[in-house]
Amino acid sequence: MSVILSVDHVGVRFGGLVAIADLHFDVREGEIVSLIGPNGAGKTTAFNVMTGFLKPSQGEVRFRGTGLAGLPPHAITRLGLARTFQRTSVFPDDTVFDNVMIGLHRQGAAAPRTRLLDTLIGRTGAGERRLRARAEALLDWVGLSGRAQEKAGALAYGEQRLVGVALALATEPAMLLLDEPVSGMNASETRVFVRLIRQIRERGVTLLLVEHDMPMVMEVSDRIVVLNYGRLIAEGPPEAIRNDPAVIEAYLGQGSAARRAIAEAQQSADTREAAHA
Amino acid sequence: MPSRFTVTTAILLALAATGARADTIRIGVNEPLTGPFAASGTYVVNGAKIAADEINARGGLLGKKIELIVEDNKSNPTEAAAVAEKLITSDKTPVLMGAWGSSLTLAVMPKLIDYAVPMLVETSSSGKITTSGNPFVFRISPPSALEAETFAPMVAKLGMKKADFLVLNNDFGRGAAADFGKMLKDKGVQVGLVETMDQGAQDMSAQLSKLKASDSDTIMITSAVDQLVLLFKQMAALGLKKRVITTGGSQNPDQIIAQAGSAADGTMHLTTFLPWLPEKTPDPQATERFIAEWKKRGFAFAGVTESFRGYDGIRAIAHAIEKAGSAEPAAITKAFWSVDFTGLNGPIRFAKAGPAGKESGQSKPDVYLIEIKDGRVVVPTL
Amino acid sequence: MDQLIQHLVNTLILGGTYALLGIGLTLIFGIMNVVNFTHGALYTVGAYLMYLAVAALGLNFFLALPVAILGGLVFGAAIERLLLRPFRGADIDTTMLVMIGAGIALQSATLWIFGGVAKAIPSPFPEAPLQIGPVSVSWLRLFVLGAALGLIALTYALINGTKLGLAMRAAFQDADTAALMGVNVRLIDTATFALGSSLAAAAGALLGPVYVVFPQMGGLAELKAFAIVILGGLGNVTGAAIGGFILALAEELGAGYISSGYRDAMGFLIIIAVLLVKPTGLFAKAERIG
Amino acid sequence: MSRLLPFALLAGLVVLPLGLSASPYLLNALITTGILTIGAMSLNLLLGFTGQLSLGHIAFFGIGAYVSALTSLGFDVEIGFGTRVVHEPWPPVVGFLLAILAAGACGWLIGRLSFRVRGAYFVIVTISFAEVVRLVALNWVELTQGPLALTGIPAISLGLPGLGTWTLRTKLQNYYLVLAVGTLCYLVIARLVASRFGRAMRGLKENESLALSVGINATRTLTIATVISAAMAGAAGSLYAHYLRIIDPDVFLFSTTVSMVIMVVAGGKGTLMGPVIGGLIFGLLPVGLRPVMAPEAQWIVYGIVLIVILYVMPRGIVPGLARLAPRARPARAPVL
Repeated sequence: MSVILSVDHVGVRFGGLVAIADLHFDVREGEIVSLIGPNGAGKTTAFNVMTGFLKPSQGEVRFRGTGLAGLPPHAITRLGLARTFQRTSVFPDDTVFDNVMIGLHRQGAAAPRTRLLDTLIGRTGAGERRLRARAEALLDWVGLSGRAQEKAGALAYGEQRLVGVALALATEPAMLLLDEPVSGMNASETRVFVRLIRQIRERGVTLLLVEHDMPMVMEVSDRIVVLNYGRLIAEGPPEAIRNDPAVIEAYLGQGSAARRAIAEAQQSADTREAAHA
Repeated sequence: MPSRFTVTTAILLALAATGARADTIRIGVNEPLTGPFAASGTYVVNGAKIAADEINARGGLLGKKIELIVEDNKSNPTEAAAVAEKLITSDKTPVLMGAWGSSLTLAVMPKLIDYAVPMLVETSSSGKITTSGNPFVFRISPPSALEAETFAPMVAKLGMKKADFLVLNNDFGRGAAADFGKMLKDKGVQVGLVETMDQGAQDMSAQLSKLKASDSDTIMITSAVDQLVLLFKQMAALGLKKRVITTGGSQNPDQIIAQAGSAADGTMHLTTFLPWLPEKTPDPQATERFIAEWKKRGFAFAGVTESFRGYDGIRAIAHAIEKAGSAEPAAITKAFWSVDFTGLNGPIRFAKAGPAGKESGQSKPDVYLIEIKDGRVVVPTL
Repeated sequence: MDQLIQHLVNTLILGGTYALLGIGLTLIFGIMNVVNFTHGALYTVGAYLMYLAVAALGLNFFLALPVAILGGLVFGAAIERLLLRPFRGADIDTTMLVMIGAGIALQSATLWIFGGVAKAIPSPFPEAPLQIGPVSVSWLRLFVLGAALGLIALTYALINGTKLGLAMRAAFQDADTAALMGVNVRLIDTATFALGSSLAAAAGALLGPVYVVFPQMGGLAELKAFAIVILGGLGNVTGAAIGGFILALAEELGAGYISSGYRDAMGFLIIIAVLLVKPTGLFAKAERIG
Repeated sequence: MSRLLPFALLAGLVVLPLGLSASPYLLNALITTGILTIGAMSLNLLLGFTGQLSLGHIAFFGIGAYVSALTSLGFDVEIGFGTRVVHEPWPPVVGFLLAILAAGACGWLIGRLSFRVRGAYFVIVTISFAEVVRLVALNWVELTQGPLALTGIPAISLGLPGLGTWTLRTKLQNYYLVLAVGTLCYLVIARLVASRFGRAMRGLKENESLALSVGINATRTLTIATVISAAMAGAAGSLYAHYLRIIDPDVFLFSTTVSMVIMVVAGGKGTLMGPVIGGLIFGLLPVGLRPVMAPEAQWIVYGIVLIVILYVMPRGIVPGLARLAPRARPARAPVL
């Protein structure tokens, strides 16, 4: 399979602080890849570089062969690379439905000039009706139809995440970056979400995740990339990562929460192996 | 606090005005009571009230008392136009006085034509006011050209060779620079720099440094009193010692003496009123009476150089109403042309000015050159 | 040449008070995220307090100065307590509008109380200037420059050398974290606003005797303070200090060699130019994103 | 119910002069209030719907006023290198259209220049722009007459060459002209806000990073919003110039922007009716206060009322009342 996203020796420095030293990896079309690492390892920074929110101090990110250097975020989205956000994933003062309508911005861009004119003279037109149908379909797909008329800011955390995903999907991406999509979700919500991730992939969308929930990462990923202190320390399929001494070392160096994460990961692998046996 | 007192009075008067009282003759007064010109506008209104009270004490006009409807134009031209509209249409005043600054007066002028109501202009000095063809305007303050003309004979006596200008960046200042500049050139005096300053500007040291470096012997300054105080202090600070002559009639020498102190020593000022030497004014008795009444009301003496305009303005209007024999706008407009009496700063009678057929009225007041010497106002002997 | 030297001396004198004005405004923005539209009104209040103390109470000039500054401190604390505290957590636009409302009310109140006639504050300094070669400087303005620099130094010492200053710096970095670490953020807000206000009042009290005192004097001062703060980068104290001198230089040279009519436009042209070249101000450090 | 409010208000404003014809003063107050309200509506497009506070909005208003006035008065200026630009007077309607174009063009310029910076910086850039424009109007005496004011500006006249013209001289005619332009602006804003473009503006206001990530071009969207907003303010400025028939650099006063901001915020930013209600209240408040209190006290009240409204109804009067009303619809639902 061909490479869709390549991160080519990217480095990011803030003043004297090195956030990412030298990050180098590829994502192939149709893959689900996870980017993991202890807190402060530079994962979100890496996302921000890939989506144009941050300029790298060195190196380059290429998406489907196009260099992304100097492109603003909205232009990168238009190339087919979408993302979600860790903390604020919705437009809080709008209804869930309008959130998705905002997300469909690019889909309504067919002929902007005449559209602005139509707007002013009051012709809503077929385009607008088509967008509304799209929005309804997307909400249905992520399971939020019942919430369509509620204010997005008033939804539970997990549901806001889903709105965020629906928004990103509304841009019809070829690849989707999910920033800690299941943090704050309970176990059953996470299970539903994992199913959603698989369905997204089935639609032909490549996925790259940043996530702390190890069992989920191990379950869903085809490949895992591990960052620590802004450096890539391991890369490979889940089984290999789980037993990689460098990875264990990195997480051991962290607090007890991180150790618990790695322990959970191993435990979940054990139970799954047990189930296979 | 005097200004507070007068404002309250103004409100009371305004309130009283809202109840229709046909037994009075109303005169609309459109002055800046807030904003940058608040101080001057308040002085003028206070002077106007003295005149009104005097007239009423003598039994009023045409058997009726006169009543001033005072409105604040907020030192803003738009507001001045709105106020004029209110005075004419809502308060039904047949004649107005106003509006202090030239920009304010110019803003009001179209309304006078719209409603065919005359206005007495008491302070504004822009030439445009009487040359734009508005037959409802009657002015008792001198435009700068007239001021320059009266000053012309003194130029040679002062021994001026080259003059720089420092003027307010508005019609008042620029108009003065143009008119005085022209007059000086005619008299063979060189005109050097023309520097401007904004109305609210407080630090003019940059302009003054430039003037200090020039080779002229005289600086002609046109601005209002507050800025003059600042200028004299800053000139002293810069060691700038040239002959200074101020123009424009808003100088208020007493306030300058009080606030600029010795920095103002030796400065010369063209004024239109001589309250310091009542015996030298055209109508010494009237001057003394006015000043006495002003002091009796508890106002600062410094205010008289502004307030006499309000006083003379209302007196001129009263003369016109009396001549008209009725309080109708058209009759008053016509009667203004036959007003003839001696005001505090010279004869008040209107000569035609501006395009033929729709001339405005312009009175020609006296202009005096005074000097501040050792903290006192003197008339220099030339 | 003489003219240029005189312009540079003027710059120095003017720049000191500009810096004082800018620092007060930038402190409040940096720590409280409030665009303080009462800054000009507090400058006016400082000048009127000085006038009251000297002319009405007959206080000694040098005694009156701290009285006016203290008055500014009290005014600032009161504004923060009465007007800003109820709006804690409101967005920056809301607090900005509250400050606009308060500024209008304060300025109109000074006009109402004192009337529109400008007041002069007598100073104990000799009228004759200090003459060094071709350059003259008034003694009063020299004192003002000295006092302004002294106050700036004092502010620096307060911020960098005291516990209160440490807490202020912590709140500046991150108010939430500072609160978690036991800093009384409410007290810091009051202290900051009071400090910023007292600096504005100090500028007014110092310049009152140099110029004249009138109710609208704060309007232009406020716009200039904004220019200075933008020049230096919002929230940057050192930047504001330097910005004050740059603005003074631009005004002096602009009025001296270009056109005096555009003197007051200089500040705004500089703002626009700076924002085009370096939007975060001339002295801003690189910001961290994400 | 609240759906009907705009219609009810419009109907009320249409018949209002019938009862007021005896009082030109009140009609005058309504006209100037109406013009300022159009300014407030245009400001709301930026402040309310994109969240960018333009405190130099008066610049667009003033530019509209000057362009319109100069177009209809003509001018003759030297622009350096011995070149003279002479312009013969054109009809005021052309001035009105040019005012819209010129103000829109300035909006584009400001948008391009300043949307690199947002928030407090944008606020101060816009203030600075307005101040520079004011100083130019004050100092370029040859063109603008500086502080002498441009006088004798003709009244707007409607009509086509050959078919005769109809000059709007009376207050009543001007009132309906302002009402018509105001209604048109209201409709344009209502349409805009409900459209794809409106959603993009809202998205940027609520969560800019997220908006960028769904492909919304922030600079383009904000610039277009500024252009439309500025063009409307320019239209209001043109109406102002031809109604008052005099303008001077004081049209650029900062306090007028503050008045417009107060109208928007008090009425309810980000709502369609907010600036209209706020405009009527704060435009007419001085008229109501004039007879009962001293001018300085009026301003004190103005400041205090602003603070109290912010405290009691932080989102403004319209959303505040909508919340009180039973079965209130979501405040932002586009009406009309």
